[in-house]
Amino acid sequence: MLLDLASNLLLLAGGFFFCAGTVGLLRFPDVYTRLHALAKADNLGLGCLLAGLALKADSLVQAIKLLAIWPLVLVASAVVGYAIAHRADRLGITPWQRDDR
Amino acid sequence: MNAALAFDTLLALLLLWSAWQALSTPKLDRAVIMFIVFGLLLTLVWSRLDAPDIALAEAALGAGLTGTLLLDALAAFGQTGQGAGSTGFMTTIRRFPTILVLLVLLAALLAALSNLPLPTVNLPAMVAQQMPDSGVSHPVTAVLLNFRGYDTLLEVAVLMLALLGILTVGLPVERPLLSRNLLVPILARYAVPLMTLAAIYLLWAGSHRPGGAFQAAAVLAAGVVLLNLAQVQPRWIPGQHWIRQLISAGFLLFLCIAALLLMLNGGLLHYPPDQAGLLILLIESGLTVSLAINLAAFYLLRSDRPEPLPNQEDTP
Amino acid sequence: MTELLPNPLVWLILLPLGWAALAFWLGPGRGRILALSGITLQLLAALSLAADILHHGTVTHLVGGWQEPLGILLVSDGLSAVMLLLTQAVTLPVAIYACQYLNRENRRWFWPLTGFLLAGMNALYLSGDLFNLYVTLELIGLAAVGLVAVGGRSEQVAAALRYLLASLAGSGCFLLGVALLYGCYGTVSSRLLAELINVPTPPAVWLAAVLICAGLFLKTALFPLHFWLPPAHGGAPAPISALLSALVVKASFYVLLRLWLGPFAGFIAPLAWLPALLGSLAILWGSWQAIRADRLKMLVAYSTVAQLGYLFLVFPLFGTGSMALQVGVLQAVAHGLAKAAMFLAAGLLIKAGGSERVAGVSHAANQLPVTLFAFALAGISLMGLPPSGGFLAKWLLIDAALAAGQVWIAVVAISGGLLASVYVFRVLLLAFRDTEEGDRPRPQPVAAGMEWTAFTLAVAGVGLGLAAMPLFRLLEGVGR
Amino acid sequence: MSSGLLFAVVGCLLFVMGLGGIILLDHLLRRILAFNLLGSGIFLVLVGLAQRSGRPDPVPQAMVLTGIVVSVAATALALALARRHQAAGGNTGQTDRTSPEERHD
Repeated sequence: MLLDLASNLLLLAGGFFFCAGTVGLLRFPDVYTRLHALAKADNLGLGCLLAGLALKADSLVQAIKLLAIWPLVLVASAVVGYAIAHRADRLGITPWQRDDR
Repeated sequence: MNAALAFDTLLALLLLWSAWQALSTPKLDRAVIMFIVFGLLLTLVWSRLDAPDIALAEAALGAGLTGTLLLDALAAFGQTGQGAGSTGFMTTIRRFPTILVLLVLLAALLAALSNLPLPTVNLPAMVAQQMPDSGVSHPVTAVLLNFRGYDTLLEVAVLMLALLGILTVGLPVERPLLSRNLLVPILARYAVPLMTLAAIYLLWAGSHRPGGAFQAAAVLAAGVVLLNLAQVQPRWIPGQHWIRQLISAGFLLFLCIAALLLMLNGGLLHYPPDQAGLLILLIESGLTVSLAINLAAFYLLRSDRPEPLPNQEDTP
Repeated sequence: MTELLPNPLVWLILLPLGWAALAFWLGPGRGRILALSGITLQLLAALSLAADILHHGTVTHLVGGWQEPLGILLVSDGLSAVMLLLTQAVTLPVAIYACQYLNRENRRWFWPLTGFLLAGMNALYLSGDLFNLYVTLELIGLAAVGLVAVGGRSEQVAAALRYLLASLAGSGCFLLGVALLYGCYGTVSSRLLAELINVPTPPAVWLAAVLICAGLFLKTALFPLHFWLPPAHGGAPAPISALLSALVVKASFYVLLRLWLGPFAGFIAPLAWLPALLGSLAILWGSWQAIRADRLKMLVAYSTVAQLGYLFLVFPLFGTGSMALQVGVLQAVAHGLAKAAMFLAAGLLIKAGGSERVAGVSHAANQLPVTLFAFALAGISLMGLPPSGGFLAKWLLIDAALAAGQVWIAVVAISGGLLASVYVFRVLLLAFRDTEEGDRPRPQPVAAGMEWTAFTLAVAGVGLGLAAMPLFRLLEGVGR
Repeated sequence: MSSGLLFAVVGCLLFVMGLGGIILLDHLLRRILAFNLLGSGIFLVLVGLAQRSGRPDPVPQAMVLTGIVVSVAATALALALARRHQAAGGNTGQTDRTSPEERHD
């Protein structure tokens, strides 16, 4: 009962963070800030989602498999985020500043 | 049930949208990205259709490897030929008959689907009935390597043929698109051992659950490509004999087992039920290595100069 | 012979796969001896299979020991035996010719590509399963594309690419048709489908048949879907052109014939005028393009477009009690032998004359009499002059068309023969013309062995007209 | 409507889109993309129709696995040919469109 409640709360939180990340992707002004939104919010959302699902899992092995996804995605998103930012920097895209609106 | 169908409809619309974008967006790089998005959405579709094996293959091959090859080609093409095609008035007129035929075809297809007789033969039931004699307990693997193993034999030959074609024309070497990324080697250091482990697991799991030689080979191939991106593994050149030899070895193993069974049992790929499981695992292990190298070679094998010919011909 | 080699039909598939993979293992330029001995063994296997069929009727083999529809059935009757014999019999002389003709660069991956091509064709002729047919079509398609690109010149790569896209679109249409059939009946076994499909035919099955036929028309280069053929067949090195023109296009035609007479027989007959009409246009258009072709090999390639048209003329004659099937197969075999000979001869004429243009053949009469004779003999078969195989095929076609009251088919067949004589004589007249010594490149010597392989094939094409009886005996009972 | 049938319909749309792309588009890379869409469409029809009653069917699933591998192989070959064509100075957009008759001389 309590487990179910916790799981549902985690799933909801995960959904919220994903939405926030997507809003950030759509509304933020430049590539660096968008990357920031994706890497932070979506990864947190994914973590919540996986934790929530792991609580619902039938067996311990299944729960561990679900949780093992997270570090893999974290590493991958760190590398990809760095790659995109690096490339953007090479192409001479300067980070957005509040005052040059 | 309704929620599921609503989700499927949304997925279907997204899939069609990404496909349309891949064909019609004016920028070539955007088109390739949209195609990769299409591949990922398609992976979701396959899992919605209860086809995890295809989902794995689509993610690894359809979206993954094909996407890599396309991005690589994009670097070579640059942005030449921007635009979805010249859309002058005369071209539109010339294309009109084709478009009309296509629309008629579409209408006919949809009409045909709306009024389809129920299948007469219940093949899934036959598969289920013969599963105990197939040597494995996962139906897709049973079809792929036992009931229709002959298709698989020919299909491996198709992969080798594609590589032969590539070797024939050679793949020009261009300056790599990627600038040196410090994090990729670190990723590779952790990911490649894990990927190897995952490949072995997939190969072993194939006998009783989704997985098998093709998925395992795709993961291994992706690992090799990652090593190349991390600048650990240099590009392959056609003169490296082991590449060719390993690729043909896996295929020849399959062929030898087929020929031996033919001579002993009098039937092509006719496994004795007791040894079927073992033989299938043996074939799949050989195929995994062969296919992995073959798939990786699509990306890695580069040369401006074709493979040097031997000095002597194989004349007696 | 059956005792020496049990299951010849399976070995016809395994042997080329084996030597192709071994040749790939050995490396670039290797595998000639493997290939030649492999093809010889395949020829023996095909002969033994044909003998089996003559004595015992249709031969089948359950792959994996599984019954249809679970497993795949390999099946061989007279029709597939004829095609298998043609395939091995044409490949052997072409392979011998290729040993001398291809330079080292072009020979790099020739043997493994040819081996896989042969495996694909043999597997196709033996397959009784529609999805398996799709895999064999892809095998043939990719092998053929690789062979077209063997030369590596820019226009060859372009031709290969165009060929590949056309071939993929064709097999895509085919596979969608197969998918629809599976959706309707739950099986892809050709034999079961033939039993299951009955009238009234559901629209999905009609559509499947149309898609499959359209895909196969594209792969057989039926006018107006022939656009990919001339650059591919005309641009490749001569022995490869010979394989592609004589054999590869026949494979998809065979599938069409099988399906037309098998699963689709019950309902598709009212559409038979369409392939015949397109075939007639192909004869006229292809011949016209051959007459005005500038390069010798393009002339021969357009002649293929025209001669393929004849294959489609027989479709309205099925079911009229005539020898329509025999006529179609005889035409396929006669064209296979004659066209292989003609491409091989053309390759030598080009090599000797040093020019790809039709005009480059002048003086050939003095220089390469055997080759020119082979070219002329092949031309006789294409024109349909007695006693060649082409003559017999065209004669029987006209006979059957008149018996069925389809006079227009007879008219097209006769005018096609006349047009063929125009482009063949155009080459022959030039070859006998004397030009000034100074205005042409120095003649290159050509090995005699190559001349004689071309000559053998040409003689076989002519001799077929005298020895067609065994072929007809094999075809007895097919499609009934 | 089952999701099998739904995706079969999507497959038909993708097939027509892909076929149109192969015929009508100019750029080689896009035509290769179109071929992949066409292939995916066929695979969806194959599995979707067979599973329209909602029951998984391993036979078309295995066929699609075969098909995906074949289409990856074909794509790799097509890309290699296209790149060689481009490296040889061929125009990726237009050369492929001229009629054979114009290109011989």
